[in-house]
Amino acid sequence: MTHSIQVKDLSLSFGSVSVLKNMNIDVAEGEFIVLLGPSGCGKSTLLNCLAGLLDITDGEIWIKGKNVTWAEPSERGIGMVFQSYALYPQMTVRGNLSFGLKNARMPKDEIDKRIARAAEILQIGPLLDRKPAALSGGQRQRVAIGRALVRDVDVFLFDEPLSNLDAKLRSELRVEIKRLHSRLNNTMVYVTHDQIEALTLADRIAVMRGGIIQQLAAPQEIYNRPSNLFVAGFIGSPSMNFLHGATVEAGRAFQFGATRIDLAGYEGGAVLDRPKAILGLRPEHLIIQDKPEPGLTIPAVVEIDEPMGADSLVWLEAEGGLKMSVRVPVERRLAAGSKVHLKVDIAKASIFDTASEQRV
Amino acid sequence: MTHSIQVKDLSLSFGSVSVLKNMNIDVAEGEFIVLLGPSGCGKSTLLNCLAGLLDITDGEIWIKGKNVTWAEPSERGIGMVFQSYALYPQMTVRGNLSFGLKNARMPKDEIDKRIARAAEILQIGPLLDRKPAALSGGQRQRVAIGRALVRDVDVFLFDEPLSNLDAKLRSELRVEIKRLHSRLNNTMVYVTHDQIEALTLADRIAVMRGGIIQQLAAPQEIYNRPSNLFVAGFIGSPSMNFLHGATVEAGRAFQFGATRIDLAGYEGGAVLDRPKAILGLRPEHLIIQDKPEPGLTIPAVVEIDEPMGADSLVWLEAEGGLKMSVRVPVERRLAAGSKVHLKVDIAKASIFDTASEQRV
Amino acid sequence: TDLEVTHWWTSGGEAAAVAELAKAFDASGDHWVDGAIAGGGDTARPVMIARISGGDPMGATQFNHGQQALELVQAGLMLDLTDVAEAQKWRDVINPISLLDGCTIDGKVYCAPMNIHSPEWLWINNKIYEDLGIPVPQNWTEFVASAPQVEAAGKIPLALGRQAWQSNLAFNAITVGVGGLDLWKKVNLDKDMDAAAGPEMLKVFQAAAEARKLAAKSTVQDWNQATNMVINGDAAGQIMGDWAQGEFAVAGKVAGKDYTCLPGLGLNAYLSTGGDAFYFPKLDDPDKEAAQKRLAALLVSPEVQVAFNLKKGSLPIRGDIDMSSANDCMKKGLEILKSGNVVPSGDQAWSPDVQTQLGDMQSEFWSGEMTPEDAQARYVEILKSGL
Amino acid sequence: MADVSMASAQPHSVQPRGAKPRRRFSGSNIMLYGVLFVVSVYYLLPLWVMVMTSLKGMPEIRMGNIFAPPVEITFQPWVKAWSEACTGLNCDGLSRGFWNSVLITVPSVIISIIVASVNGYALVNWRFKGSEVFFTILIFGSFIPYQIMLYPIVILLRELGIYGTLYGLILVHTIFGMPILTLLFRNYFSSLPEELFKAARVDGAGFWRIYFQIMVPMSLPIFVVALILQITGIWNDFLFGVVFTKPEIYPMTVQLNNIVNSVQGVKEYNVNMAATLLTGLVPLVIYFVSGKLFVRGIAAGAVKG
Amino acid sequence: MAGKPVGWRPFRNLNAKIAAVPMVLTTLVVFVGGTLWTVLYSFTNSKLLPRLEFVGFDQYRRLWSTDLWNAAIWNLAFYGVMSLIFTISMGFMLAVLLDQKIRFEDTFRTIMLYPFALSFIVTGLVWQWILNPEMGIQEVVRRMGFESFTFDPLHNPNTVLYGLLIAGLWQGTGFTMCLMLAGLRGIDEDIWKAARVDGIPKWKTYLFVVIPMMRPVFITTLVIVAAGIIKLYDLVVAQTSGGPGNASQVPAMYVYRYMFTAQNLGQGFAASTMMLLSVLIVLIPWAYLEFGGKKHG
Ligand SMILES: Nc1ncnc2c1ncn2[C@@H]1O[C@H](COP(=O)(O)OP(=O)(O)OP(=O)(O)O)[C@@H](O)[C@H]1O
Ligand SMILES: Nc1ncnc2c1ncn2[C@@H]1O[C@H](COP(=O)(O)OP(=O)(O)OP(=O)(O)O)[C@@H](O)[C@H]1O
Ligand SMILES: [Mg+2]
Ligand SMILES: [Mg+2]
Repeated sequence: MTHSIQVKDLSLSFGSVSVLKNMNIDVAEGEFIVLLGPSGCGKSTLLNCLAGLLDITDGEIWIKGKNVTWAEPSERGIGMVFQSYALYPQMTVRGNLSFGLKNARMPKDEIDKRIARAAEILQIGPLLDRKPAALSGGQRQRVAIGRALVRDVDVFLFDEPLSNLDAKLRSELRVEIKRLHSRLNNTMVYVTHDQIEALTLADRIAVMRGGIIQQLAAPQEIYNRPSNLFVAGFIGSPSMNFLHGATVEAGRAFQFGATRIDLAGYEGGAVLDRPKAILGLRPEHLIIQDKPEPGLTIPAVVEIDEPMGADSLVWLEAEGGLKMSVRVPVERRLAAGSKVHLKVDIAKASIFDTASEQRV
Repeated sequence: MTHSIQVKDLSLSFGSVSVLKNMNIDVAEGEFIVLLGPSGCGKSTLLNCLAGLLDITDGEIWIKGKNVTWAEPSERGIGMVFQSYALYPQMTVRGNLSFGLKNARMPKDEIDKRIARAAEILQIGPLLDRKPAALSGGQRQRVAIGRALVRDVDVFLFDEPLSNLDAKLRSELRVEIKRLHSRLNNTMVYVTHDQIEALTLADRIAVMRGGIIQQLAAPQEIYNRPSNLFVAGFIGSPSMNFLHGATVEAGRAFQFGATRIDLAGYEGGAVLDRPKAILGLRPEHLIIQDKPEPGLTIPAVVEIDEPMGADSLVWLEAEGGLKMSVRVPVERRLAAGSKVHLKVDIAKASIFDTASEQRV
Repeated sequence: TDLEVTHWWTSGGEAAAVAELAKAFDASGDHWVDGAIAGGGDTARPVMIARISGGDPMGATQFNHGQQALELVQAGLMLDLTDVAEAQKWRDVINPISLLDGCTIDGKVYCAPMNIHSPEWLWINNKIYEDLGIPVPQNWTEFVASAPQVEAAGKIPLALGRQAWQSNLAFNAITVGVGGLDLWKKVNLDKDMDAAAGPEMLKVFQAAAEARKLAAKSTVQDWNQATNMVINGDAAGQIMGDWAQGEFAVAGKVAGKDYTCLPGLGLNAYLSTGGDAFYFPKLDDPDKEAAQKRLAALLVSPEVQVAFNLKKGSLPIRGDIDMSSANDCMKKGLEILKSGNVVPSGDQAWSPDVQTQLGDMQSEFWSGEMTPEDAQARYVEILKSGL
Repeated sequence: MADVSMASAQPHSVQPRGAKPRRRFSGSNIMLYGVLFVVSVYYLLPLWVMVMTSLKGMPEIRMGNIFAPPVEITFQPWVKAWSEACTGLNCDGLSRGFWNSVLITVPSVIISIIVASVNGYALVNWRFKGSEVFFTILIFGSFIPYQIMLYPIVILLRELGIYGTLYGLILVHTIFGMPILTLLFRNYFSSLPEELFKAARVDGAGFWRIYFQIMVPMSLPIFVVALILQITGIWNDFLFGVVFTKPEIYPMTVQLNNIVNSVQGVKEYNVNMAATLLTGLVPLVIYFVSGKLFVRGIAAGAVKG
Repeated sequence: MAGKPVGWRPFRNLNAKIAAVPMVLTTLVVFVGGTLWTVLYSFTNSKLLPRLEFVGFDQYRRLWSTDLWNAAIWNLAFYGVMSLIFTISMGFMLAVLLDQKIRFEDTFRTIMLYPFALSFIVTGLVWQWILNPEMGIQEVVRRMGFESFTFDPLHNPNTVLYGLLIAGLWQGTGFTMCLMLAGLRGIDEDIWKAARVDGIPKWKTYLFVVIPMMRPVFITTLVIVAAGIIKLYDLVVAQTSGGPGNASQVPAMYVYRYMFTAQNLGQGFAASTMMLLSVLIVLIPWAYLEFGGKKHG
């Protein structure tokens, strides 16, 4: 595996505010990395550092085996797609695509060839002589990608390229980007705060928080084995249900109020006895049933159910007023106030240490 | 059932542009109606007409049995919550809540009582002396609701109250609004273009397009029996799969390229033979299997699969280059290029006439 | 050679007089580039000084001689005209000689005096008095006495332009007229502050306060607008310098018949003489320098003096020329000059700083309600600051 | 209104239906337009006076009131103001000043706008250490009364050897136009999406290329505002025009002052008014023509949270 | 250039630095240099030409004991306060009027804005004529039969400042109105709707909701207007020349007068330094509000 991007000990501060803290990331050739995190966690900042649009405070950035820490953006072999697309409004699509090439004094026929190729890949041939104002959101997005494409770069950087679009278009373009990636096989770094995008697109997801990478792993790994409480809570909608309790019996059971849940079959490290621990259960890993099974179910009362088309979300209240959500098929309607029992699939659960917030 | 809101033959034009066309809606007391539709279809316009913020061109509006067509907004017994919340920025929360009441010369202790009640319902007691700038998005939203609440109105109007928030907060507040509704039991009219909101909140959804109501029905009805092609395509994410073909054999089968699908069990009207018809299949109503079953399956090739946490979306290409999507459990991984067969659940399918676009 | 000449002579009579200068200069093959700046000396001088000290000097420029250009000379920015003065024997022809002394610094001559301003004149419209059927006043006292009747006829007794220097001028005229020459000399030449604070001076202030009442309804700004009020018969009289005569002349009025002029306000036939002079900034160009000297010589020459002063209505700086064509008023002035009843003007006695402060104070006095006592106290204070 | 219809006591009460009836001449409307009319009179009065007076002959001015329209229209005052009025010996009216003003205004406007826009651009997109400090000082500079700077500028120009030349005046206008223009451009450029700038940098465009090819084409409104402000400002300037020039290059305002203040005999109000109008004509025309763009640009550049 | 970053790299973005040279030079040489120069020489007894003969605070002592200066300061203070109050309130009210979805908005706006295109010289002259009792408003009203009508603000020391105000407002309110209008248009439509639903009358909405929301616009306007007031000069020169007496003298005139007419540069510099000080008094709180609190993007 060759490294496409290496970030070594990268730090960045704005004045006294430290925004990125000692980051290390290796991105393999052709990999699709998604940077995911809440607003203000430094995703765009990191991307801008990679692009050379921000001067870093410390560390090194290598792209394709070259140290580009101090290189100009245009010399790094990267292309960038922005949230607002940042198309030059006064130029036609062709002008937008050729602007960078002309700057590099590329011969005219080579420019034409590249534009033709990009137009073909992105199917924007008929739009070449329009101005951005005359394009739809999706078309603009394609032109923005095209601008990176014609420059024949090794690395594509995307900064929330879909977040300005409505839900429908977003899901369509998501698929298109995925297709493009499988076709071009470029390295892509993609910033988003939409977890569906992250989960569907990424080879690996880097979950960030406060300028620090919390977990960098494949989507399913992150979804199923979040390395800490933050990642667990951040990924998944609705959020994972967190039960605050303790692990007892030398780590063989989880005690939550009057309920005790067997931990046999838990996939993780040594659980041990912890006076304060958190059991995390995703809504789709709970099954609603009428009968209790000791050590396997949690009693709860139905509050509201939310049908969402394909499935339905049931909100319940468990012991101690804890709100929990469970995903059920849409056909299953539950009356508010009915008493039920939630069966836990312990193999898909996560246990966190309350103090360190790390998964055990 | 008493009528809370009646809209009779309502039309509205801006100059020569007709935005709302001859609308008729009856809303029952305590009902939660969601207006759903693409941008620019007239949702906000309709809401503003109900609120008295726009003068209608023709028709009548009745609220609580009174003709309020010409009444001032403040006299209609409505409260409104805006997308941007429109809180008065320089007043404290208490000031925001009491401004309208003071203006109506309500006695001081009555004002205090109402604010206390609203604060209790919305749990904003500790925020009463803060200014809006010092509140989080969710808190602002509650204050905006509170402003309607203290006025003790019969009808709440919401104009995309959640669309400025991030996904996480949105889903939390959605549940809160639902709880509020079940507690207050007011009539609510809620504008959104987010179908999840519509599906989860509404007692009935009015799907609008170009100033005309396409379908006004309960969410499951709209989801499962969309009255026309537009509603079918608009609701559901990813979109319903549409197969363009013909109904044959006196309406007993659907012919799509070389594939023929049995229509036995279809829930709808008389299918008849139509040379041009469309079969609509939701992604979760298809099952991927290896073996064909004549009359029941559609052959297809896997293109991409998108794991989305709880489940996975598989994109396939069927006969004639038709892109289709199928929802599968996330554990099921399918290699790109593998040939599969999609089993149709015809009881949950919809057939549309190509010309009229109506469901048959 | 082109020479740019800046000055603030823009009223009708003045402009006609300047035309004479230009004509004479152009006749010698040079070219007079006129750089008139309207709005009076207070507006024009800053521009001139800024240009000279800014390194873009004009060929020649008007100043009131005295201390206005002193520092420019001291800074070596002005051309030394001593050779011209000697060649033309200025010391012999210029009368009164104090005019040339005003141009002389450390024994060198730096300016060419142009004319004599004698500010202390009272100008009276005869027709008003004829209409009223009373004799035309022959001095300030009579003028004041007749004022109530003038007022009763709906006329303004005394026209006064509302600019600081005009108030100052009126006050000085009253000083010489009412207070007398000795008082004037004591205060302004000997700088005797006791005299300035004394009872005689107070009388002057009281007289000025009286004059203030007469001028209360006069609201014009420019001096020539005030003169016009007299010419048109809106006002009975005006205290103004000899240059006012140019306006009467332009309006076609005849001295003695249509209007009366009373030097020294008719009380003391003395004139304080200041005047205009031309200074020549140093230009690093021998051609221009030669032209500057030609102009300097020309300005003092008898022909030009006659032509210029007849048009402007001011008095010439040399006593050896024929002014027979001068009118009544000018002749009065010439006589006083001949008799030697002259004193140098305030421009020569006090620095511009003091002059400005006096002007500010006077304009406040003339338009406000300041008592003569207060005014005198302020007056003394200002003079002291200039000692 | 609704109540009226509810109370069916009224014989021909109709159900409210359709558009709410509006009276065309409601009390508030009469108030509104009344106030606007009065205000307009206040604003238009001086213009009316100027135009009317400039079209009258002197006798009529002496007789009539300044607000009355002329009985007999004469364009003589305009002719005189333009080409005959005298200052000292120069009797070519405003015409000379007009061309001087053009000569002064055109280069001054162009240069000051170029300098200020490049500055604003550098301040927004190419921040360097201390740039904010300089900017703050510059803003302070815009509030310094000109009189304070007058003498130092005289010295500066003298040392540069351009005192009394057109260059000197252009420099002065550029310097004093810089603060407010830079502020305008800075605010405007910072309202443009920063991503565009970043995109251009990724595309390999340098400082000047981004400025000319990306920024300038997108900044028409603010250039219009700057243009209007500078043209009127420089055209109307009196102080610098009189202090830093000489008679050959006196701008029109100085010429106007000379004409108005060179009273020869009676004040010729008609000529003065004509001269005043002529002097104000250029900025007035510019405002009337591009006022709308100006307002829009102000909204984009000046009023920013 | 590889490896660890070095803090200061003078040649990075060289073009940007070159482009900033005019600004840096202007600020350093003209604004900072010129100001320091003026302050320095205010401690000398320079007369016609600047001379470094220091006299300590003499010039300031004399300045503050001069009636004219004190009068000028008071005149300016009075004019300034009135002008601020009226420019801003009138500007706002006009903007509100224009914001009522009226017909001919463009026309009215142009009418209000055009005086801004005219110089103070022109403004001063025109209003001098209109207010002139012999031919202006007074005369016209008298001719209509009100013989005893008196309206002669410019020649009465007690009213002359109002005369200036009439002209100053005429020239400046249009621009203020534009700024205010831009501010009004920037206010969220929904706020208006919310107030209507709350049943708040329009005037109350303006007073209690809109005006507080427009604080930044008011501050910007305040600073622009205040800066203009301190510079007030041309208008006075053209309209009253500081008269009658010294009733409409302003500091800028004092500075000009003493620097050039009185040939007492030291005094003029001292006066201008005091003006600068007053500018700082206006500006520093503003700069603190603008730049101190939040960082500008
Ligand atoms: N120029 C700057 N000066 C100071 N702080 C900055 C600057 N740019 C960004 N920051 C801060 O750095 C942090 C990270 O910002 P960044 O834009 O990278 O967040 P983000 O993760 O992209 O958020 P979002 O999802 O909202 O785009 C934020 O707290 C922001 O306030
Ligand atoms: N004041 C107006 N004048 C003219 N046309 C208007 C006006 N307000 C709205 N429209 C038009 O009316 C149509 C409906 O607008 P409306 O705001 O109701 O849409 P919407 O459904 O709320 O859309 P969105 O989801 O974007 O809020 C749009 O086409 C819009 O352009
Ligand atoms: Mg970001
Ligand atoms: Mg809307």
